Amino acid sequence: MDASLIISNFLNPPVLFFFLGMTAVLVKSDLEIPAPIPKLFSLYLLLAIGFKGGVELTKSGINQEVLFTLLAAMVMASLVPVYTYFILKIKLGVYDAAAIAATYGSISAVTFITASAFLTELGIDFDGFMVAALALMESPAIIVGLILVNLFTINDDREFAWSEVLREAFLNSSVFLLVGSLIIGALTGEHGEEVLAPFTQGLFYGVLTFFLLDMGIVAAKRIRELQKTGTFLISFAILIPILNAGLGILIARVIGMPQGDALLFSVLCASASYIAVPAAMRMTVPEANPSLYVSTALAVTFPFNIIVGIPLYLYGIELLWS
Amino acid sequence: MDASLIISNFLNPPVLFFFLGMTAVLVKSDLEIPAPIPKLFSLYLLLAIGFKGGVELTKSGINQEVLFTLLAAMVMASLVPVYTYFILKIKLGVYDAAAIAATYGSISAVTFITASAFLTELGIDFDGFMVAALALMESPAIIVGLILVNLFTINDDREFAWSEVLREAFLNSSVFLLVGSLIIGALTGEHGEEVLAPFTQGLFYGVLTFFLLDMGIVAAKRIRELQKTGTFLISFAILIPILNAGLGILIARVIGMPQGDALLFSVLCASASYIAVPAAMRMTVPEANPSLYVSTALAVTFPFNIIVGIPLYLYGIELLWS
Amino acid sequence: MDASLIISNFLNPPVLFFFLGMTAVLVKSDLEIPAPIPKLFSLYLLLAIGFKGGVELTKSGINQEVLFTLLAAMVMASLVPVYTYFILKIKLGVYDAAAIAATYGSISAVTFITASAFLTELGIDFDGFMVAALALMESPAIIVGLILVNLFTINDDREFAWSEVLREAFLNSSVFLLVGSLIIGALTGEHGEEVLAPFTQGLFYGVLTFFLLDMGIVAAKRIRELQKTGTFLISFAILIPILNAGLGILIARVIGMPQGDALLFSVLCASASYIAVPAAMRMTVPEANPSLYVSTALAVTFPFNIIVGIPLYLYGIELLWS
Amino acid sequence: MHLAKKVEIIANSFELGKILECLDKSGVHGYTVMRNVAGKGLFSGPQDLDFTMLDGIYIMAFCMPDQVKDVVGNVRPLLNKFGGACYISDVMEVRSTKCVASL
Amino acid sequence: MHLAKKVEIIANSFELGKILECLDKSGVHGYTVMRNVAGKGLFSGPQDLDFTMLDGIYIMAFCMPDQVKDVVGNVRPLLNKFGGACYISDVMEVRSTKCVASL
Amino acid sequence: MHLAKKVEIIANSFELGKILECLDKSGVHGYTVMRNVAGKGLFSGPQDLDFTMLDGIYIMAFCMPDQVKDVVGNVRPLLNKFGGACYISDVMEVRSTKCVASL
Ligand SMILES: Nc1ncnc2c1ncn2[C@@H]1O[C@H](COP(=O)(O)O)[C@@H](O)[C@H]1O
Ligand SMILES: Nc1ncnc2c1ncn2[C@@H]1O[C@H](COP(=O)(O)O)[C@@H](O)[C@H]1O
Ligand SMILES: Nc1ncnc2c1ncn2[C@@H]1O[C@H](COP(=O)(O)O)[C@@H](O)[C@H]1O
Ligand code: NA
Ligand code: NA
Ligand code: NA
Repeated sequence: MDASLIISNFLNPPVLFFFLGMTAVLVKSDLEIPAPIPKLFSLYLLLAIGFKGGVELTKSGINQEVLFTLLAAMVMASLVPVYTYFILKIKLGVYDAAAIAATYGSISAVTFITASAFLTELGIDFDGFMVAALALMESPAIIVGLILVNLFTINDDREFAWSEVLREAFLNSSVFLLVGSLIIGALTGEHGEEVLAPFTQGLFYGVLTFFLLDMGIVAAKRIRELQKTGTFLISFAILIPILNAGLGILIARVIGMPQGDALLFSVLCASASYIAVPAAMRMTVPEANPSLYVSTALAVTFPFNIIVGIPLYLYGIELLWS
Repeated sequence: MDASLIISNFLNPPVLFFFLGMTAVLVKSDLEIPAPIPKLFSLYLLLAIGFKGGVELTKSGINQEVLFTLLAAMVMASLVPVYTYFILKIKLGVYDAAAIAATYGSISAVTFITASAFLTELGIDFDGFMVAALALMESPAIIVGLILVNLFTINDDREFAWSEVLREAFLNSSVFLLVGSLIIGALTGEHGEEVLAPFTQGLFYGVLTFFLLDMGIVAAKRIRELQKTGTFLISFAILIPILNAGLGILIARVIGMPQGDALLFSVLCASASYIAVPAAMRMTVPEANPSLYVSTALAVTFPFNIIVGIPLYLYGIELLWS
Repeated sequence: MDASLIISNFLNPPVLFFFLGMTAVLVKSDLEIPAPIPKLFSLYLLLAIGFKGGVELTKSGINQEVLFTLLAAMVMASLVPVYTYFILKIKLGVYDAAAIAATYGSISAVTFITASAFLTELGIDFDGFMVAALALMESPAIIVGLILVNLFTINDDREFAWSEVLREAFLNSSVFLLVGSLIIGALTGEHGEEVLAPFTQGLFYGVLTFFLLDMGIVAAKRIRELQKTGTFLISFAILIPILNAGLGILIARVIGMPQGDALLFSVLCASASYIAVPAAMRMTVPEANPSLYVSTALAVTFPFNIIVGIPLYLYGIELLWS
Repeated sequence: MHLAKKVEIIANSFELGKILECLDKSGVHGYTVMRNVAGKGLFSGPQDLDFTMLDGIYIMAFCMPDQVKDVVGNVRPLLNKFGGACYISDVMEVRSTKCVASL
Repeated sequence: MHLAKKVEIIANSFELGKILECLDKSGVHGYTVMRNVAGKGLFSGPQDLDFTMLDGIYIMAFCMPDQVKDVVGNVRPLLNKFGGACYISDVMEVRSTKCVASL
Repeated sequence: MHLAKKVEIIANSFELGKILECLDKSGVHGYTVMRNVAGKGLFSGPQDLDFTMLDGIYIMAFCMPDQVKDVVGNVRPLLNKFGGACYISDVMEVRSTKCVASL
């Protein structure tokens, strides 16, 4: 069962193109997707997934189920950085531990989107409001990470403006575009969905596939840096996602999410941010070593989730729900 | 009626994403659509609208109605810069007045395209040859503007080559691509339409939406500059479009255009150029202050037309035609 | 018959937009498709054609017909540079002759793709494994070209690493993406085709059209350089493709290819590389003058094949097959 | 032609706003910015964070020789905090006068 | 290594053709162009006209010291008319010889 | 502030890897790269090969005065083979100290 899910995931075009990208780097092909094309793809994916979520949200309305899910999302986003911080402190200093913890508390939208494409292919439904959970879980970890740094360092001259930090956390381009598209989707509803369908739905799978080709290249380029990272962090980058996903699945079971939503929620818990949080950390905790938090999230956790994690978590869910 | 049109316009994805873009700048989010992606979108839109217009032109053929419309377009494009010049001279010098007048005599293709998407959504037909009117109205204002400068300044050493000016006016990339696509559309007809449909039609609405997100960002960034512009120009930038649209509607009524065409024609009259004409003016009238003619056209007139103007002019047309 | 094919080819949107691009340069319009948009289009086209080929390959399986075709492809790719080298040596030095010979031994994917779109429009079938032939024919000419240089020069210090040359030949981005997409297409089969269809099939014709607009601009910019090239090379750039296509058609007839495949094969033989091979030659034979091998391939052979060659070869095939 | 100084700053794009403020404060009102530069410094790995959209920027400002001290004083703390590089050199300015309405 | 001069010109992209002509006329046949630079000058507002596709360009030409006078004489009128900046500095050239057929 | 040297190299992008290796070998570990520059040199035609994705690159490395000789020695053979240009000039470095964990 597990293996068949992994294989069926593996034989998806997006995952295969992700591999192709990694292979390109390994065999030293000069294949590259020049900037800003990957940016175009990621903006498109955020717009499309946000818009779709908003449309579905109008259909379902806001009920208890929605509120519970969003609450669970907030809780996990605030909790994960706290306990991962203490795990990381075993081997690392305050700055690095806090920055990595923030990275793993936050989420990766691409992993979420890949999981949603996987569900669509298997014919498993999921709710539109999960996109709201995605949006909600991106920012809190940044705040928690900074609080950790402030608590555990004697820092007389850490003089960053909180207003700037909050803006970076809640108004960075991905959160902003996602939430904005969600609201617009909710406002325009089915009519909007219809007129935008060839764009936001027709192309979705193709753009995701193309984008994962680039992500494969980017992730593989980071792999070399893992040598400096050490085994502790590499194990961390595989085991913590599994732990987080497990916790997410339990919570999902407790509040009675359907299987599709549970998978997306566990994937959110399991994924780590390699864009928004690193940017915020570089700005506010320049003492932390960026190659540690970027490389683990991008070169280990991201591929792990895309290839093994998503089908694995779904397997777990199928076991627990049946 | 008016209000309901405005609201129905406002709740369109393109207009909402335009707002989202403006909001991004206001709340200082770092959302941006990096160059050259907006250029890709605008080339696509010109190609698609030109091609569509050409195909329809083959279907309808060239008849009296077409000729009258194109004649009206030429007249308005030459007349508007003249009378706006004299209005502007009340407060401004010759150079600035001529440059702004040229800007308002010309057109904004994106405003036209947004209006056509609005009509499509309301189920109101319009003719393909309106795209020819669009193409025709871009250039004359540049020539008129330069004639005004030459008439009203004693300019012994204004030594620009007219050949260069004419090339800039008639062969700048947007006019060229629009007219070229129109001709190709006319040549390939329905067969061409069929093979290109998923590209030129399927994606049209989505690309327009995405592009207006960027236009919102660009327009909002310009708003700050309006402080230096003064109330005179800001009022100008709202009232003159209404006046021009009103004149356009009257002419449309006189020559008996159907409602859809009348809206597009009034929108052409009301809109101002923020690409081709500013480029030409900067080159040929470097004495004029670019921030005056770009900011009014882009930060006032463009948003006004997109949000209020289009439904307002349609309201006027519905009143007059019924 | 011939003329009607040429006209029907000429009235295709892709070919017309190619002309539009050339016209833009001739009339000095400032129309341009800024980098990296053309790169995006060409990556898309390679991905889409490779994927489609892979899917079809699974359907047809690998049989004798496939093997014969691929063998013929290999033979032509190795043979063409040899005999063109000796033709070129009549007027040129070793370095230039070898570099140009390599260019004409290799292929142009865009010409192939345009030919496949032409076949699709005429309703003529072709096999998916032709994409494999396309991939196979890109690299050998590079190797043959270098062998020629090594044979005919006394080169004590030509110290390029063969490993690097082989990587450039077989792992350059276009070969890599094409082969990778082919394999993925073969792995995911019809299921993958279905989910990617709106992206890889719906947009295909439109993107090709848009891309040929850019190719027209690029080719026309090169035309000026042809003055330095001389009549010998210009005649070469028209006659050799016809000769190569003729040979290709004969071979196709001998091994019994269907008409569609025969056209694609002859187009492969007739086309010349203006990307991969020039890059490899510049790196490994810096003594050769790049403007000779790039300009002939891009400004003469490419337009010739797109406009006249494709329908001409098809005409020949129709004559021979009937 | 007369003597001027060229200030070159390489930094991460998120500092752009702050650096331009510094220049302004120091009385340097002309500058040119190039985006999407990549690099390696004393502290950053190669193309570090390249994917995180924090691309490098290169700022070039030509100014009067006596403004250099102010610029350096204002920019140095920023570079100390976030990394980056700043170099000064001598140039000759070709003066131009432009006929713009806003003059 | 021997002495050479570096000419740096910042201007709007629509002047590119004319500036390159100037360089050619002055006997300077080597240059490098970077596109899409943004900036602020004495006369233009920040990122002025950024949307109008008239993006800034940066031209860099290394030349013989005795060509500088010609370049300046030819380029200055252009800058006076359309805006832009031009600076000259000293550099050492690392001579290279290339084995190209066209030599 | 103290004296440093600026090394500017213009070349084709496929040589980038080799040039960076040369810099590294010469002990120069800081550099900045700009891509997609176009140009014309002694040997290449205008925008030669522009379409073939072999776009120009501009490399800028600030280094110690005594490293220049090594850099030149290492880079020159590359330029001789593939074309390109290299220039050296004087700059003043604004020293910065950065608080990064990896220090
Ligand atoms: N010596 C140098 N020469 C050229 N560029 C440098 C140098 N040092 C640093 N840089 C640039 O400044 C950026 C940040 O440097 P750093 O803060 O030292 O990591 C690097 O990515 C380089 O682009
Ligand atoms: N002092 C300066 N330092 C650097 N760049 C400048 C300077 N002055 C002007 N520029 C550049 O030249 C362009 C045109 O300048 P201007 O004509 O003075 O508005 C500006 O957008 C800047 O990119
Ligand atoms: N004198 C020069 N000034 C500025 N850039 C140059 C110069 N010579 C060469 N280049 C640049 O170096 C590239 C390769 O030069 P080359 O190998 O001489 O053809 C050209 O495309 C230019 O971008
Ligand atoms: Na997480
Ligand atoms: Na108008
Ligand atoms: Na060939």
